[in-house]
Amino acid sequence: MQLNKDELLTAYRTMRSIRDFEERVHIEFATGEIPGFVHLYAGEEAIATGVCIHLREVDRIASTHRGHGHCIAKGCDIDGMMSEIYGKASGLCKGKGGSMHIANLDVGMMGANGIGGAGPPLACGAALAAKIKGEDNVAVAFVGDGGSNQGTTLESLNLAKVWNLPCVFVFENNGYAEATASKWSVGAENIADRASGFAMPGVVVDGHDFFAVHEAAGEAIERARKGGGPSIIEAKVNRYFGHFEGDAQTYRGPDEVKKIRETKDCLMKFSQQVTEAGLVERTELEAIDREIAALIEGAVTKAKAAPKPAAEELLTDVYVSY
Amino acid sequence: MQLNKDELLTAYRTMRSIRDFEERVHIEFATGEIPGFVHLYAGEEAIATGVCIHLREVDRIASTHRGHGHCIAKGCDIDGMMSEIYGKASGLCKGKGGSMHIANLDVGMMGANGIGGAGPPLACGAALAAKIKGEDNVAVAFVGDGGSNQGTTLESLNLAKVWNLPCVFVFENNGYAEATASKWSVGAENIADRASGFAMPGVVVDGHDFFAVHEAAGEAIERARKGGGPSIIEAKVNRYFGHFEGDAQTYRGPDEVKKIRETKDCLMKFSQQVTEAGLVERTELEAIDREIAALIEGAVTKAKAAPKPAAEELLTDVYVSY
Amino acid sequence: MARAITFQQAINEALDQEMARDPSVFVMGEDVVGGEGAEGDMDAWGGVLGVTKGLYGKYGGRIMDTPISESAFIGAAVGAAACGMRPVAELMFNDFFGVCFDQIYNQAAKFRYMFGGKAKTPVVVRTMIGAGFRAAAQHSQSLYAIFTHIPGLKCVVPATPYDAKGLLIQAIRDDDPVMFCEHKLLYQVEGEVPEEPYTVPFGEANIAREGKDATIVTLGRMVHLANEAAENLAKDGIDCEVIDLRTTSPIDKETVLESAEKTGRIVVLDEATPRCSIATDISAMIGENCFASLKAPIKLVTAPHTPIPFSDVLEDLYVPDVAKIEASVREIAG
Amino acid sequence: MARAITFQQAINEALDQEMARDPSVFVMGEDVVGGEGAEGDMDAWGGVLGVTKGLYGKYGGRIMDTPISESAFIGAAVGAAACGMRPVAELMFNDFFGVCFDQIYNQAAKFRYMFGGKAKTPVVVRTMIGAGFRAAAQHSQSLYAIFTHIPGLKCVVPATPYDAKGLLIQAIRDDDPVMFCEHKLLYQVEGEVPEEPYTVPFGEANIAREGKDATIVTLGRMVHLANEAAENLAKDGIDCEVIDLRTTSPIDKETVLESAEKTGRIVVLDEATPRCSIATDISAMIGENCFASLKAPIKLVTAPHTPIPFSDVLEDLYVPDVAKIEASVREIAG
Ligand SMILES: Cc1ncc(C[n+]2csc(CCOP(=O)(O)OP(=O)(O)O)c2C)c(N)n1
Ligand SMILES: Cc1ncc(C[n+]2csc(CCOP(=O)(O)OP(=O)(O)O)c2C)c(N)n1
Ligand SMILES: [Mg+2]
Ligand SMILES: [Mg+2]
Repeated sequence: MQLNKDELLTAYRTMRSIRDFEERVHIEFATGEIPGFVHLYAGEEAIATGVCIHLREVDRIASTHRGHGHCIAKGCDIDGMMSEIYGKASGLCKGKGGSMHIANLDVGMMGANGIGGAGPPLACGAALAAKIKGEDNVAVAFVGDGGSNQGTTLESLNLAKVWNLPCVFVFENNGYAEATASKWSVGAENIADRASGFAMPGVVVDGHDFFAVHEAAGEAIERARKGGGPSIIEAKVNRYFGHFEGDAQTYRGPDEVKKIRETKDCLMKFSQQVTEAGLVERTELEAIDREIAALIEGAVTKAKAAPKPAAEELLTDVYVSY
Repeated sequence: MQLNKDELLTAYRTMRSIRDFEERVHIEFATGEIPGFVHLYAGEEAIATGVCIHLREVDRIASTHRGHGHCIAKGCDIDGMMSEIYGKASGLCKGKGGSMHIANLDVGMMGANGIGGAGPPLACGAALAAKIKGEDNVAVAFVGDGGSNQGTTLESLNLAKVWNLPCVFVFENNGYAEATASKWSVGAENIADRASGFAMPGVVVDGHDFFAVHEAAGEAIERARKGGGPSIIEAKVNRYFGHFEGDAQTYRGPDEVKKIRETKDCLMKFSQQVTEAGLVERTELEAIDREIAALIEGAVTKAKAAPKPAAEELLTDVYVSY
Repeated sequence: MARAITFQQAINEALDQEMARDPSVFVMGEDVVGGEGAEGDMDAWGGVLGVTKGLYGKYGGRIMDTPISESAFIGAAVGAAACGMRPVAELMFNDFFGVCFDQIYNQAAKFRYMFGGKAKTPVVVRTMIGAGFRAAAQHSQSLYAIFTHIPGLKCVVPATPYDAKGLLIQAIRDDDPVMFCEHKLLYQVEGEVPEEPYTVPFGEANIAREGKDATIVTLGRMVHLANEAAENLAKDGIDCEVIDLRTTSPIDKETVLESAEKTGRIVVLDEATPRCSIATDISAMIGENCFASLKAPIKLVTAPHTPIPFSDVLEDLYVPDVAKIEASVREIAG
Repeated sequence: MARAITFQQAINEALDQEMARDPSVFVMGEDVVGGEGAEGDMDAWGGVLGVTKGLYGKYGGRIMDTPISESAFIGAAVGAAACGMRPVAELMFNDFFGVCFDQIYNQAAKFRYMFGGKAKTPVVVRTMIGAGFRAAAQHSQSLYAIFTHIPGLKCVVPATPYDAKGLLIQAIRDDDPVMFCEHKLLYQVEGEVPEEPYTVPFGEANIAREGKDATIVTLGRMVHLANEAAENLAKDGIDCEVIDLRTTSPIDKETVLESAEKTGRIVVLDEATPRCSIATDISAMIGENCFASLKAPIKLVTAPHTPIPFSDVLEDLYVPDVAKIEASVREIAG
C-alpha cells in the first residue's frame, strides 16, 4: 500500500496534532486548571493514525479511556475536544462528558469510554448495523492490553466471528494497564495469539511504526469491508506519560521512556523515513509543526476563555423524551 | 493410568447412578410432580465420572445448570438430590435450591449454577484458596459449549493462567446450547483451540469414552496439583434428552440421538471394553445395575413421601447473621 | 379490530408489525430463532418460551440467534442503536443482568448525557421477570427497581396483553433505551388486543379500577391480584382504586398523587423484594406530596427480603397473594 | 489509643490488622499492589488512590494484583470465600459493577439460601463511590441502593475514619458477603481512630448529633454536610438530629423510627439518584411505621435523576449541598 504525498502529510499532521494536544494537556493539567482524570495518548500516535487513515466518516470506531488520539484521528474537532477537557459549554459534549467521554457520532467516533473492555461490544454493534443495512462500512474497536483481558472483549471476538462482522480489534499493547505490566496480565506471549482461538487472523506490529500499522490495518479493514470478517491487530507500543496525569510511574524502569523517545518515537521515525526517501521535504513537515502549534495554542486559549455550562444543563440531555 | 478393578467398578457405578437418576427424573418429570426446570445429563456420564474419579473430597468442582451428573460423581447424596429436585424438606438444600442449585460444599461440590459461565470464576477461587493455603487441592470447572462463549469463562482462563492456579476447565461440548449448535456458536473448530491464546495445554477427547476422559483428566489434574497451572479439556459428547424436560428438540436431526445411543453410549462402550478385556465380569456389572436400580427407586420413594419445607424456611438462611 | 389473544401473542405481534414497518428494527437473543447451525429445523424454539416464534420465517436475517455472550450482544444492540438502528435484544431472564449490565446502564443509558445531547440510543431490552414458575433464585427475580434507579433508562412492566403490545411498540419507536419487563406468568393470560399497531404512551398509568376508599398502586402481574382483592373487598363495601403503573420510569406521578389525595389510604403492592424498591419509591413520593391527604400509613405489600425459594410451598408464601393484599387494605381502611 | 488519622489510613490499618490476625484474610484487585510484572517497584500504587499501599511489604502473596477481569477475580474471591477464606476484593469504582455483579448478587448473596443454609460466603468487596471528584458519569456513582435491594448482601457506607476502620474489620469478620462502599472524597478526612482493632457492629446507626426539632437521616459523605447544616440551623434555633445509617443493609430501623417519633419532622439526605433509592427506602419505612408522629411531609434531598456531569459547575449543582439541606429542613420545621 503506497501512500501519496498528500496522504503522508495527512498522516504526519494527525500524529503531530495528537502529540501536541497531549503534550499541551500534560502541561496545562499540571497548573490545576483541568479537572478530573486525564489519560494521555502521547507515544501511541502511529496506531490511531495508521488505522483511521483507512476509514471513511461513516466507518465507526469505539475507543477507550485513553481516547484523545482516536478522537483526533477520526476527525473530532480539536477546539471542541480541548474545551470538553476543560469542562466548558463549548466542549464537544457541552462539558458534560469530559476527557473520558469525548464522542462525535457524526464523524463515526462512538466515544471514549471509562469502562475497560466496553468498546468491543459497541464496535460489534456498529459493524452489525452496517451488515444489516447492507452497507460496506466497517467498525474498529481500540482496546488496551489491560482491556484485552476483560470478558466483554473476549466474548466480542467470538461474536464478531460467529456473525462474521466487519470489525477489526486493535489492541494497543503499551506494556501497562495502570501499573500492571502486560507481560504479566496477558496470559500469553501476544494478545494476537488469541486470534486463533476465535478462528480469525491476528498479527503483531510495531506500534511506533506508522507504516507497519498502516499496512496491517489496511489489510484487516479491507478484508472486513469485503465480507471477510473480523481480525486482530496487536500494536506493541509505549506510553510516554503516566497512566493518568499525576502518576509517578515508579513501576517503570528508570529510563524506560527516555530510551523509547530517543530510539522509537513515531514522529521521529516517520519524519526520517519520508524525508530520507525523498517523499517529503523537512520544511513541509516543519510547516505542519507550526500550523499545529498554532492550532493547539488556539484551542487552549479558546477553552480557557469559554464559559462554563449553564445551570439548566444539569437536567437536560438525559432522555430524548420523558 | 491403569485402573484397578475396584476403580473400574466405582466408575461404572457412578456412571450407572447418573444414568438411572436421569432416566428416572425424565419419567417422573412427565407426571408433573417435579416442579420447575430440569436439565438432564444422560449421555454425558463419562465426563463427570472420568474427571471426578481423580478428585479427593477436598478438591472442588463448580458445575452448571446441568449439574446432576457432577453432583453424583463428586459424591453428593442421591436421596438428598432427588428430594431436592422434588422441593422437599429432606432435600440436600432443604428444597430451597432445586435442580439448578444442588450443592454440597462438604464434598467439594460448589453448586450447580443457573448462570451460564458462572462456574469458572468460582473454581478459580477454590483453586486460589488452595494455593494461598499451600494445599495441593485442585479445582475443576465444568462448562458447556454455550458457556464457553461467556466472557466470565474466557477471562477466568486468563486469570487462572496469570495466577498459575491449580484449575482445570472441562468443556462439555454436547453440540448444543439450548437449540443453538456449538459448531455455529463457538467461533473456532474446537473450544480447546482457545487454550493456546491463554498459553495453557488444551486437548479434545471423546466424551463418550470414559477411558479417554479419564486419561486426559488425570494428566491435567496431576499437572495442576503439582503447580503446573491450568489446562483445558474439551469433551465432545451428546445429550440424550432435550435441553430441559419438555424440549421437543426439532432442531436436531431425526435419528441423531438414537444413533449415538446405539453406537457411542458410554455405559455400553465401557461395559464392552472392560468385559472383553476380562477385567470385570458382566455379572458384576449387572449386580451394580440392580443395586443402583434399587437406590434410585428408594430415592424417588423417599422424595415423594418427604414433607415439604415448613413455612418458616422462607425467611431463614438468608444471612448467617443480620 | 380487537380479539382476545395472549400476552405472549401480543408481544409477538408487536415485534412482527414493527419489523414490517421499519427495516431498522431487528431482534436478537439466545434462541430467539433457535436451531442456528443445527441439523434440524430453524425457528425450532422462537425464544425459550416461544414468544418470538414465527418471526424468522418472515424476517430471516433480521432476527438472529446469539452465542451466550450477553455483554457482547446486548452491547452490540446498544452500539447498533447509536448507529441508527432500532434493535430489540432479548436478555432471556432479567436475572442475567449481572453479566451485561454495564452495556445497558453505563453505555446506553448515559450516552446522551455524556455526549452532550448528541447521541440517541433507541435500544429495547426485552427480558423476563417474575416468580411463581418454580424457577428458583436465579430465574425468578423482578429487578425493575434497579432499572428504574438508573437515570437515562426507561422501564416498562406491562400487565395486560393490550398494554404489552402497545407499550412494546412504543418502546421500539421510542428514542431512549428501554428495559421491557415481561412477567413469565402472564404469557398465557388472554385479553382484547386490536389487530392494528398502536402505542401506549410511557408515563401514563392505567386506572385499572376506580374506587374511592383506598388506592392500590401496583404493576405487572400484581395488577391482576389487586383487581381480585378489590373485587373481594367491594363485597364488604370497601371500594378500591387500582392503579397499574405500566411504566416505572417515567413514572406517572400525577395519576398516583391524584388518587392518593382522593382516597387518602394507600397500599403499594410489588412482587419484588422490599428494600429500595418500587414500593418504597411510590410510598416516598406519596408521602412527600400528599401528606395532608393521608388518612392512614401507606402500607407496603412486597416479597420478603430473601432470595426466591424453589419449593412450591415456599414460593407461594414468597409472592404476595390476594389474602395479604386484602388484609393490608383492611388494616388501613377507616 | 486514639490518634487522628485519615479515612484512608483507617482502611489501610483495618486491612493490615486483619491480615495480621487471620491468615485466611487476603486482598486482591487491580493494582492494589501495583507494579506486578514491571521493571520498576512493586507496590508502586497500592491501589489507584494509595489506600492499600504498604500491605505488600508485609503480606506479600496475600495481596495480589489482578488483570482487568472483574467477573473472574471477584468471582474467585466469592469462590475462595465459599471454601473457607476471607477475601477482600477491590472493585475499584462501584460504577464497574455492571461487568461483574452476577458473581456478587446471584452467587455470593444467594449461596446460603439456595444451598439450604449450608454455605457461608464471607467475602468483602471494597469499592469506591461518590461524586465531586470531576470523574464524570462512569466513575462517580453511588450505587448502594442496588446493593441494598439484594437479599443476602450486606452494604456498608462509612462516614468517618473511626467507622471506616471498625466497620471494615466487622465486614472482614462477618460471615456474610459485604459491599463496603468508600466515598473517594472522604479519604483525606481525618478523625480519631483507636490503634487497636475494634469492630463497629452492622445495623447500628450512629446518632451523629442529637436534636429534637427535626431529623436528618443520611449516610456516607452526606453526614458531614448534614452536620454542617445542623450547626447552621442551630443558630436559628432549629435543633436537628443527624442520623448516620452506617450500614444500609442491615438497616437500623429502631434508631431511625425512634428519632422520627421524637421529632416528627424528617429529611432524608442521600447523594445518590432519587428513584428506588435509600432515600425512598427510609422515607417509606418511616411513613409506614410513624404515621401518627409525623408533623410534616418527609422531605427527600438527593441528586437529580440524571447521570453525573463532568463540568465542575454542573457537578456542584448535582450533589446535594448544605444550602439545600438547610432549606429542606426549614421547609418542614414547624
Ligand atoms: C471495567 C473497568 N475496570 C477497571 C477500570 C480502571 N482502569 C481504568 S484504565 C485501566 C487500565 C487500562 O489498561 P489498558 O487497557 O492497557 O489501557 P491503557 O491505559 O494502557 O491505555 C484500569 C484498570 C476501568 N476503567 N474499567
Ligand atoms: C448468563 C446466562 N445466559 C443464558 C442462560 C440461559 N441458558 C440456560 S442453559 C443455556 C444453554 C447452555 O448451553 P451449554 O453451555 O452448552 O450447556 P448444556 O445445556 O448444553 O449442558 C442457556 C442459554 C443462562 N442460564 N445464563
Ligand atoms: Mg495498556
Ligand atoms: Mg451444550
